Amino acid sequence: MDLSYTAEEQAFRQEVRSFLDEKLPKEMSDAVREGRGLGKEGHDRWHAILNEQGWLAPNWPQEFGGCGWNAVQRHIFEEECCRAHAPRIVPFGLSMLAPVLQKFGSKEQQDYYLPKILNGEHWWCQGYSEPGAGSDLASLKTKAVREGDHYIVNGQKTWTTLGQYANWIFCLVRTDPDAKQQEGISFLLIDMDTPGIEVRPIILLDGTHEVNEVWFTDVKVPVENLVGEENKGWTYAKYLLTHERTNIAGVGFSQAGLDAVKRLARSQMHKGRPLIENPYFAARVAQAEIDLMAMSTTNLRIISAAASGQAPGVESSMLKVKGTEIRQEINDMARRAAGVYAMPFASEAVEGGNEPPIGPEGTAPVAAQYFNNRKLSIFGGSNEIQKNIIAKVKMGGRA
Amino acid sequence: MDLSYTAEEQAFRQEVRSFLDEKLPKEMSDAVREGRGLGKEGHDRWHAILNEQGWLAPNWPQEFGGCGWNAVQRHIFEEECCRAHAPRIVPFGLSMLAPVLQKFGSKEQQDYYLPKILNGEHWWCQGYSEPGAGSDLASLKTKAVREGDHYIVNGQKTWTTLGQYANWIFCLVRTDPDAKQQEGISFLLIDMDTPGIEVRPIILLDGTHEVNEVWFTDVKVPVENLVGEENKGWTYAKYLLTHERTNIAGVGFSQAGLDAVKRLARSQMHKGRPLIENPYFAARVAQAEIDLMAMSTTNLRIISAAASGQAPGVESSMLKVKGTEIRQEINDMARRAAGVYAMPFASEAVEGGNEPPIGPEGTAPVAAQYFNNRKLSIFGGSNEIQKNIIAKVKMGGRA
Amino acid sequence: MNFDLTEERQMLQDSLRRFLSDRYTTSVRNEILEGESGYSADIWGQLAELGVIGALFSEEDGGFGGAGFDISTVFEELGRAGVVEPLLDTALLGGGLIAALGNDSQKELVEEVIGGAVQLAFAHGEPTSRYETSRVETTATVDGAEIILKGQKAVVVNAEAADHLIVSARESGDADSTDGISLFLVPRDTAGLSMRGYALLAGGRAAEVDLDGVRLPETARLGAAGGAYSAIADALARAEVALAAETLGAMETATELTRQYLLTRTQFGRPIGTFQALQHRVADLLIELEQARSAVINAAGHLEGDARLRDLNIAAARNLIGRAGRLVAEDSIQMHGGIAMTQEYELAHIAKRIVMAEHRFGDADTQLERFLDLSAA
Amino acid sequence: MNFDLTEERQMLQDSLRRFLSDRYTTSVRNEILEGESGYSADIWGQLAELGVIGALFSEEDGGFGGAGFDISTVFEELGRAGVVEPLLDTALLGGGLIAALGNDSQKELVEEVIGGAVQLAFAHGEPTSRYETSRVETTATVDGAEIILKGQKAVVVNAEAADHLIVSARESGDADSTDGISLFLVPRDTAGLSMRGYALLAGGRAAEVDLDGVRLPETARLGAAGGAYSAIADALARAEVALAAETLGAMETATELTRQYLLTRTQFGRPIGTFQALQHRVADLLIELEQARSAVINAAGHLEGDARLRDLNIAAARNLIGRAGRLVAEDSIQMHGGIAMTQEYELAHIAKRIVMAEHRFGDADTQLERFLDLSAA
Repeated sequence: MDLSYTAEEQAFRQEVRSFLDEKLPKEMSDAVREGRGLGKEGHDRWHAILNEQGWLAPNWPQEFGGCGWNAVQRHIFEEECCRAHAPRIVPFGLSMLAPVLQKFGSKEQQDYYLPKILNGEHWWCQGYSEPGAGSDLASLKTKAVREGDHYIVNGQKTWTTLGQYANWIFCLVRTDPDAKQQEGISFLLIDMDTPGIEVRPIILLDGTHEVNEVWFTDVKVPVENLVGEENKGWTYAKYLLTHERTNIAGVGFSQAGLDAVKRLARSQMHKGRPLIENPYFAARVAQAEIDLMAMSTTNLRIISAAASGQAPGVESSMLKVKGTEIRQEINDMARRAAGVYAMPFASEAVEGGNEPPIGPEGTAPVAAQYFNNRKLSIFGGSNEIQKNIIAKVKMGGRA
Repeated sequence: MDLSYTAEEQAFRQEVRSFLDEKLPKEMSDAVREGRGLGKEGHDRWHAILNEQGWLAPNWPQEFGGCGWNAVQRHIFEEECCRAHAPRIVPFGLSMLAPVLQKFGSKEQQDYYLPKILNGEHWWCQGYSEPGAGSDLASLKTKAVREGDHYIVNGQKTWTTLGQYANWIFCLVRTDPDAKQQEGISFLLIDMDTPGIEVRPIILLDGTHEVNEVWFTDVKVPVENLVGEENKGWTYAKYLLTHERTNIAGVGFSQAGLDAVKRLARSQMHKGRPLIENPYFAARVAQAEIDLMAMSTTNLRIISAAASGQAPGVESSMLKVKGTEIRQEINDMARRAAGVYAMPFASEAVEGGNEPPIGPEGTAPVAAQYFNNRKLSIFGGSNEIQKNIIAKVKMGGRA
Repeated sequence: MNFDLTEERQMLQDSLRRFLSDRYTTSVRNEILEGESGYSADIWGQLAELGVIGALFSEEDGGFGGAGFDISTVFEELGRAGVVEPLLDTALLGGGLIAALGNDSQKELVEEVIGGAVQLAFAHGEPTSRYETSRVETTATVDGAEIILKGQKAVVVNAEAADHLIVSARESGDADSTDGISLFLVPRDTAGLSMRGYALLAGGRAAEVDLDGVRLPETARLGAAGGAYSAIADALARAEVALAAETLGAMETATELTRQYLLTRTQFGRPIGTFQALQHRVADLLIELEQARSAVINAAGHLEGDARLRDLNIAAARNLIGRAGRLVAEDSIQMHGGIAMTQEYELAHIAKRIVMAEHRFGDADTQLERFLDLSAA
Repeated sequence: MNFDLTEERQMLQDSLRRFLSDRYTTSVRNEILEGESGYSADIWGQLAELGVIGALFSEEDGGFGGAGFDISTVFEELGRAGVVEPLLDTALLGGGLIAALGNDSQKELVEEVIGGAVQLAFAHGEPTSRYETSRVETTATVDGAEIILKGQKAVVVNAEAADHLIVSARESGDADSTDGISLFLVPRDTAGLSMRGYALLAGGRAAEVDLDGVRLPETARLGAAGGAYSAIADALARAEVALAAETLGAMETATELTRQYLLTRTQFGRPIGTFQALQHRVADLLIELEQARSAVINAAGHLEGDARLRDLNIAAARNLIGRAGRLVAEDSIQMHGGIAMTQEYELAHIAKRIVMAEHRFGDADTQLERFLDLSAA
């Protein structure tokens, strides 16, 4: 057992830190720290900066343009990006679709799509969830019927994050209506400019436009956009979901969030003393910090095991649950810290805008973030689903 | 709405208080306050004092020797008894068996058994639970086979509280082995002196002998000891369980417990100040007190509704869950307050004995009580069973 | 002891519940949320006509209620329907303060409030006062027959719509002394008074108010100079009972929506309400709901008595409801899943009302501290 | 970074686990619990032979381990099996203090400890010191070539069995000053030393120790006069890592017993482990178990470094394990039902070990305060 990083790992951390110091635009890190959105342009810009450095695709094999980092290096990179308030890399093309194409896509698909993910030409979004399906993905209803060398797609997807910026969508569609639930599903790549596609915004409870419905009416998709084999899409979908789980613990986000809470609680006065000195608030912060210290080590244990070739199993479900609980607890503390100034509806502060936010520095976005991040325990496999998985594995398949 | 007691109710409270001042022996209230057991003699003595006053059976109809009190008066009586650290009235004969006999027993049974419950000649215990049955009472296996004018009883009962003091036991037995689970059960009264009965102690995790196993080997029970009809015992059992639920909230116990915690925390020093002034300990006490204030009103609401003729429904399950949670939380605070002096195994302090207890006043029994009272959420219908009941009623029978 | 509503209150409850369930639908309310004024003048007028505002005032003040259980009855219903109309600000705080301190001429406004003709706002909190009710740094200086107000007021709910603001200002004493605070009735268009308005996350609107040498006649003062604190404390006590009851009502709706959703929504081929893990969580919510209901009864029932006991029961209720409310809001969203994350869904609004109520007059931790202080007193 | 045990520790873990699972069965342990001495001399000898005691000392001190991960490896196994033998008191505290402060002649005892031939107890806490490690009111007065000890020591674990007590006493300074505390090696049969022994709720024995003018030669002092506090703090740090690891082990057993029970026990016609509400609670326990495991790794891994960072990680681990341990103990009992309430059932003992560990060196609240103090430092 050794809790310290090797000299090489420390040097790598230094390299990442220097890069971020130099290349991360200040207005961008300010926006992230203050909880403001970046818009498409912001995301594109950061994407391009990373691509130029060759650090855009840490999880890709080097043959496809990945960085060749091991799990610990990827962790260090993520940790430093969070600490520096770098924007989150939009994951749909890079972390979700790309691994599927790299494993199951044809050579032609790999050659065509992967470079366009890196150079930003394609902005991907996901077409997994459907209304009424929730965590029960396999019950999806959007169907694709083969007609000649096209599929005709009809149906509706939902919870499509940043679909308003995307020009491509990867979709799970039902190609065999008679097969049992998880069979008869295929994995299709669809150009969002195809006629018959309509993107409708969903406004979340904090007033943000971050997810969408995507409607398909007789949308013609060339058969060469099928990934792998017809009716085998469920296999690829599960593979994708496993990869979605990287950085599932969100340690870096929690650490940055906790720092922000402390900053806010140092400046907010409560009965004539900084709030951070109030024993009840201090206890909340300390317990979250203690929980996070432990979870961070659990995360490193799993990363370290992965680095030595062990596949993460049920541990990623445990990290998902604990990680989201901690992040949500931190969001709760932040709203408490803001006091009465949690009340304003600061959607402009979140989405960008010119008026200065209401209230002292750091208070404007916290209540909205508290509500927005209720999604953490719902989306990406709800925490209840994760507990079902844990029980199934640990209770000897009796679940 | 009116939260205050009527003048009559206040006068009644005064009457109860005067009685307790005068008649409750000090050594008895000291023992209760210090968490020491009373032994059979102590219980018998208090029982006789109450019987002499005519206050032994608050929940009996007056025709059988009850006090004729309404629900609010009974609540006041219980509250004052807890406040004065009066011993708990052993409920098996008075509160559990008697209502069954009063409703379903024959005139002969009523005339024979009820006076002996009041005068203390019969000490009853319960023969409901069986090993392996737990909360699933209906799966019981003890069987009674009719032979002439006797039943021959074979089987085993468990968790028989204070069975070591009892000379009679009421039992659920299976009289029709072919009937479905809840059918084929009968309700028998059995003299513990009958040959073939063996009582074996179960020592609980805090070292106390409070429950027992009762083994039956070819025990001959006269048929006139059958209550009601053969194979209809489940009906009587359910009726009994409903009556077991009186004072289910345990408000008086919690109030007395909270007072004890405060006393202890005022005398224990933590970093040079009384523990009660420590913000974290104070917060625990305050939250329990706040929860108890609310639960106490819920309890009164239900009592008040019962007094005006409404039958308590799912509310008693809610009270059971919340009431036991609060009591267990208070036990947890008490053990915290005791600090290192929670560590001694003070079984002699609990069961009575001559050596003075280890540690400052009030610390000796707290850890044992903490462990002992884990039973509160297990016995009498576990809290999980209560939640099933709540869900069944409130989720439209879908549970 | 008696836990039944009086016949009058039962009728008020019934008629208000019926009115809101007929007229204050999700779509009507969502339109109000998008609107400019933060509330619906139409709904306001009808509430006044129904007698809902009058129920919050005593007969002496021209109403026909005003007791703790009147307030809790009305606000529980408002909470159930997620009403954002500013009854707490215009009636309980604004109207209540004028009724308590005003002279006969000032008190004419109360009648207009009851009739639904006037909107008020209580400009009391300041940018650094957080939840401290006696912390007032805004100054009132006598200048001949005039008074000059200088200072900033923070998150003044309903300020933009208010015809008059009731502004607290200090005439003497330290920044957090209870002595020396006065109240002034300030017409919104008074020179020197400016504001920056904004929507609130849970509905309604508020403003940051700037008092840049606002000149008022001495007759604008409510009550004696420097002696307003006790009336402020009384009004806030009434407002906190109202807020606790409102949150209770919202918790009832959240739990009921969840219960209904679980019975109808299917997943993996069965209603999700048949999954035991969710059933037990609903049972937990129902148990907390009963706790919250009792806490509101305790607070409302002690509103008219001894001030320490009143505040102790209020702090207890608000602490309990702060904790239980968070559980109900978060678990209701969680058990619904994605649908509850969308702005237009009823639960989203209800959950925001529940959680954001903690930010008026002190969150659960602040109430716990207050309970401890009062227990020690 | 590396989270694998070294080969040596892996071997130690394997052999200790095998030994305990073969020899330290529930019935063997329950007999020990009923016994007079609080532990089994037979088991003790075999643990010494297995090298378990030696693993807790550095090579310099005659052992072959002594690092944080040696301690955590050993005590996690002891915890899994619910071992009540006084390794913490005799080896880590007693032996550790002699190794740290003793002169060559005194240090001969360490060898005997490692060989299993000697029992020790650390008589440090006092009736009013609670969890404060520097609060020592027992006095040591020099009288010619002798030292006189006067005072009371509270809940001295293993005192009756100990051949020597290591007694802390104050030679100078205020009652809670870290300066001025000395340690003395006191043979148990020394005149003036008396004790009242008793069993502990979670197994083992302790005593209230009275020092009524105990006269010792000056050579009984360990280290410099008044300078023992830092060694005490080091020894307590090692003991807290041990206790955290022991509790982790006990939590593993509690969770595993529960998991197994739920799979085999049937109710309402099916294994109760198929009820989803219970499945989710087991999942919660497993999640907390991973948290506890990481907290122990953090504490053990920082045992040799900077003292503030060491204590911060220890306080964090003990706070987390205090909270998680209570959850695991209570929920394991609850999910078992009645059977877990009986003294003879394995879980009953394990649950008591978990909960009562909070009462040595500070419960979760006390550890939280300590974490906050260290964070601010």
